[in-house]
Amino acid sequence: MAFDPGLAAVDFTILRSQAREEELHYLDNAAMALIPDCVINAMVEHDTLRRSNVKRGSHRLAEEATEAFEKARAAVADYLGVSDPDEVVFTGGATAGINILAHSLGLMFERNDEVLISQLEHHSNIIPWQVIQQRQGIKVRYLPVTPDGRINLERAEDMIKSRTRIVSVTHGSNVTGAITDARTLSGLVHDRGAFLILDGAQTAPGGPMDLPALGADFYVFSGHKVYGPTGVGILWGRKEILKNMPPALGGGEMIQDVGLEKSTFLDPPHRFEAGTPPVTQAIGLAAAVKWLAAKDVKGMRGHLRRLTLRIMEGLTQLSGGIKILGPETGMERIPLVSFCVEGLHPHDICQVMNDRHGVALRGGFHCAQPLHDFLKIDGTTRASLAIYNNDNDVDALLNGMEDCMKILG
Amino acid sequence: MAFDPGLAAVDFTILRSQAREEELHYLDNAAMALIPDCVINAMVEHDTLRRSNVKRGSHRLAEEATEAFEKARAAVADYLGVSDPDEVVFTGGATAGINILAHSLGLMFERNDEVLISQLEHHSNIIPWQVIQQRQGIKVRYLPVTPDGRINLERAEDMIKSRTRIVSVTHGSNVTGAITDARTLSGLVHDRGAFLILDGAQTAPGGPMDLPALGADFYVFSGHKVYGPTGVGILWGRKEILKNMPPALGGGEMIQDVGLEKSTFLDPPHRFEAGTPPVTQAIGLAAAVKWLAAKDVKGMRGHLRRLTLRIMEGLTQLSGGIKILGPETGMERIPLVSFCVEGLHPHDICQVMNDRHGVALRGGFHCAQPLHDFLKIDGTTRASLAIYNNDNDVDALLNGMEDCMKILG
Amino acid sequence: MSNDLYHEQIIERAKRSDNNIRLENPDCSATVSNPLCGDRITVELKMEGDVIKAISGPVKGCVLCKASASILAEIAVGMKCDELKSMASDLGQALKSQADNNESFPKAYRMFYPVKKHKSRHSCVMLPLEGALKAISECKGHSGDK
Amino acid sequence: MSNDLYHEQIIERAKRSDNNIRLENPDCSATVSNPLCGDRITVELKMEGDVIKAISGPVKGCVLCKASASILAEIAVGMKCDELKSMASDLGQALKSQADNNESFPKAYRMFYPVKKHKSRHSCVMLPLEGALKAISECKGHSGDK
Ligand SMILES: Cc1ncc(COP(=O)(O)O)c(C=O)c1O
Ligand SMILES: Cc1ncc(COP(=O)(O)O)c(C=O)c1O
Repeated sequence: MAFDPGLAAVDFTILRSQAREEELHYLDNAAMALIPDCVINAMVEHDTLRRSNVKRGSHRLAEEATEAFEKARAAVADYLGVSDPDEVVFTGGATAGINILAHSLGLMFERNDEVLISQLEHHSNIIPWQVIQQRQGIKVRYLPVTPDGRINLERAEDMIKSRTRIVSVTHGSNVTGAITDARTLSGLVHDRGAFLILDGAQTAPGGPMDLPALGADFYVFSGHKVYGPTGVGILWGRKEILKNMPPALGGGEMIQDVGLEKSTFLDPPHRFEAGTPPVTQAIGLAAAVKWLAAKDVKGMRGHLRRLTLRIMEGLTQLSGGIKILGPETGMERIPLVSFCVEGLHPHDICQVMNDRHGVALRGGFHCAQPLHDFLKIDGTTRASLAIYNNDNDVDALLNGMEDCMKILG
Repeated sequence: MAFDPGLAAVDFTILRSQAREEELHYLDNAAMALIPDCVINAMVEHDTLRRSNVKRGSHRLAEEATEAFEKARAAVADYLGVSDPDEVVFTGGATAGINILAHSLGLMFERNDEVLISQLEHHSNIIPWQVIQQRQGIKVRYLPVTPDGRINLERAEDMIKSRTRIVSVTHGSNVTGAITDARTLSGLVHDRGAFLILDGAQTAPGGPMDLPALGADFYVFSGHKVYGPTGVGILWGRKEILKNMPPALGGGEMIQDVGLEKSTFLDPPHRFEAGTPPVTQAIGLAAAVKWLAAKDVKGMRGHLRRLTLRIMEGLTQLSGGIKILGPETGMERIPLVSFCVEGLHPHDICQVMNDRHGVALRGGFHCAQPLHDFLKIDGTTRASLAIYNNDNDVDALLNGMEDCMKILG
Repeated sequence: MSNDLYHEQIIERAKRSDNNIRLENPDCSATVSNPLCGDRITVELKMEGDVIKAISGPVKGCVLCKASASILAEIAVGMKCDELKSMASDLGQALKSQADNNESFPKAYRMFYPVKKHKSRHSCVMLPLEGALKAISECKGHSGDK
Repeated sequence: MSNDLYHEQIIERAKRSDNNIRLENPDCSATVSNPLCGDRITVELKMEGDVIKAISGPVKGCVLCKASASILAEIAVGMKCDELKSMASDLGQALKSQADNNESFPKAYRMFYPVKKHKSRHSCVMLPLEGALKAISECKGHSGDK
């Protein structure tokens, strides 16, 4: 039986006809996915029944809240295919996760150490390293990008040097849709004794995974892109490494002993969770990944592959010169398509698509300016898919684009 | 007419009898306040109607979400009595706010610069500075505490030196309840050309304020202590200072231009909001402060003062040697009371009070170990009040403590 | 139809604009950009004392930005710096105002009334004016008079 | 009543414990603490080969910790290191297990069955055993045999 996106759509108030007056073809999922009712309900339930601070159980609410919070950690570990929940750190989002890594690992760097990232990184995987570069005189270098928008792994072998401490790259590009071959890369990285960080913001929504099999040392993602709440994210790291990593952010609930001169810290994950964590949101995130894992994930993947292909083929057939970024039709990609239309500004396209066709797209640099500079383009328009999207949404996109090019062209 | 805490209590599902089977006297508000239904509803409404990423309006949902988010910023500015919403930065919490300050201001420090904090700080206002100290060779010094648990401001005059760049102290102590005379301190700090940071985690719940009148340069607090959601907090800073402060955390939505070598950043507040902010939680926080501001705040303050006094007097009258920390009866304090009982462990008190009396307290160091070291005590038990607490709760506390001392003593 | 953000008048105006004419030896120029959109516009001016004599420059931007630049190119010539400044400020105010009619808009810019509701697009309309003001301030900086 | 976390047997046991007797010239000792609670306990041991001959040390802790220390002081004497180790591991397992009876608890520790439900308090019960094991490992470290 074919995968039925309607079976997911019914879980979202916003997608049921009563919720909004006008039609909504939400194709901005790579920026933020919609959130299903059961995730909202899990948070409401927590806030109304077990609201309390965590990590210390001095009364019943606190104990229940702590238990719910730690269960959420275990649920995320499950989703990632990781056996030890203590490798799962709750953060404010993918960006917060990378910043924690940059600042913490930064404390272990020496002058002239190198961090290797790529030209297709999201700003969240560029700026934190530039901050450390400026502060400590390390060097940030960039793996080049292939013409079809993949990180050029053939260059990795000679760009990872003995001074390279960290290789930090996107696992799936939010612009080109390309997926990085983490297994191959992790081999090269570990041969040189460096650590591999994967930015999983765009791959985490793909369903339950076997993270250890990727060979990475760290993986970060955001709750709001996996049908979870805003305000929460995950930093996963290998226990042996986390154990030897000093914390860069300090506060309550992460200390062993605080002296006036010097303090000692708890073991991971608590060492990296300074202050009151996003308790309710962690519980929401757990509800989201459990919800997703219970769907027909294999069916979803096939469905999204098919819709992605329809978009790519449909756009190619429109007259007027649309250029699609990223891997060619048929190559593996995450379910998003970014494109340029000769002579049209992405914001104009988005506006007309919204106003006249109820299609929600995103236009601009998608927080990946170096990639756009490299490709010498001024911005792109992006359609990104999620579990509830259907052929109707693709029709609206393709018909809308035809109209759009007529009006603006 | 007297203030009626029942008029606040009805706003909380958890406090209405049906919600939990057993009695609940929630006196752990300094750790986390309960959350009223209208705040939960505001977040549910946002998530079901306007869920989208913010700061770029390429479609209707994104535009509506951005508007709601910026309105939330304005509501918080209103609550703080600040005229320019751009001085309000959304963070993950008070701890995140102080870390942002320590790391950002840290980039401007020179070796041997000094940061002055106090011995009654919460760990969240100690560890971040120790991290910078270790990394950059600055010096963290501690204002002493008076026997009645106040920061000894008489020592401030000679402890603030020409090398002092930052004075960062709690505005209201989460252990002793003492309130810091910010006006006086800010005069001394500014005379020396330093900046004053106030940790407002415990004072923000007191109702709408006139922040500029305090004379501080920065103020941080957490959403979950002002009846708002977890996962969000506020960093307020004076515009002129924020404008000249480099960001320490990087990511999307905070950049002007990203180059491979170097990047430039947006103006505040965006410069300090790297990555997708806690959108829904910001909207919840705004709903919370609006809810609180609409209450009879003056009445609430008087009511909480009276209950605090009843607790102090009631505990003093119990035989068995209870020692109350902090300013004497009648002196100004935030509505919380921490105490030691000779020979009894705080966790035992909390457990018995919970199991036998339905009273939720907190016991331990309250993330303020240096203070406890200074006072030479092994931990305290704390009762902390909020708008919905009433004489019943105080009776339960006092009767319970009598029982507790009988059983454990 | 004129309550649509992208109504015909604006789209036509944007299409008609030719934004690639460059001035020879401009007295001053400035480039401004909007990092959120990727709009980037260079404004070149020829001045005679306090009066704008010619204005041009390349615009890389959205329909709103192009239409706004096209209007500016048409009306700026002959304006005094102060007039331009106060017109820009009026337009900024009008975009932010709560009024539900277009009367507070400078006449030439009334077609932008529907942009009011779309805060994130205000900067697209304002960018050409900001560029012109920045160019003028460079001009004054160079000639030394304040 | 014995499903209460703080039932009479535990409270009485904690009250009865005298935790301030110090050993003279212990063979080894270790101090462990629980930062979340502020519990801190020093365990001093006298050993004869692999067998515990005497055990004592100051306990600053909650009722659970004190009661647990008092039981340990009573049963540890005469135990081999490995026996102590496996008893600690059994107790740890029993606290974590899903079973709804106390049979998996080491006999002497069955009174702690109600602690099972309170994860945050497990460490209070375990702390004295951890202190003893740490002391033993110091002992071995010093004497050189593994
Ligand atoms: C590839 C990639 N990395 C990182 C991020 C940052 O995620 P967040 O803004 O939730 O921190 C995003 C989201 O925009 C992304 O697409
Ligand atoms: C005085 C004080 N400062 C800072 C904090 C830290 O707040 P949060 O844990 O929400 O970041 C707290 C809360 O425990 C506090 O009481």
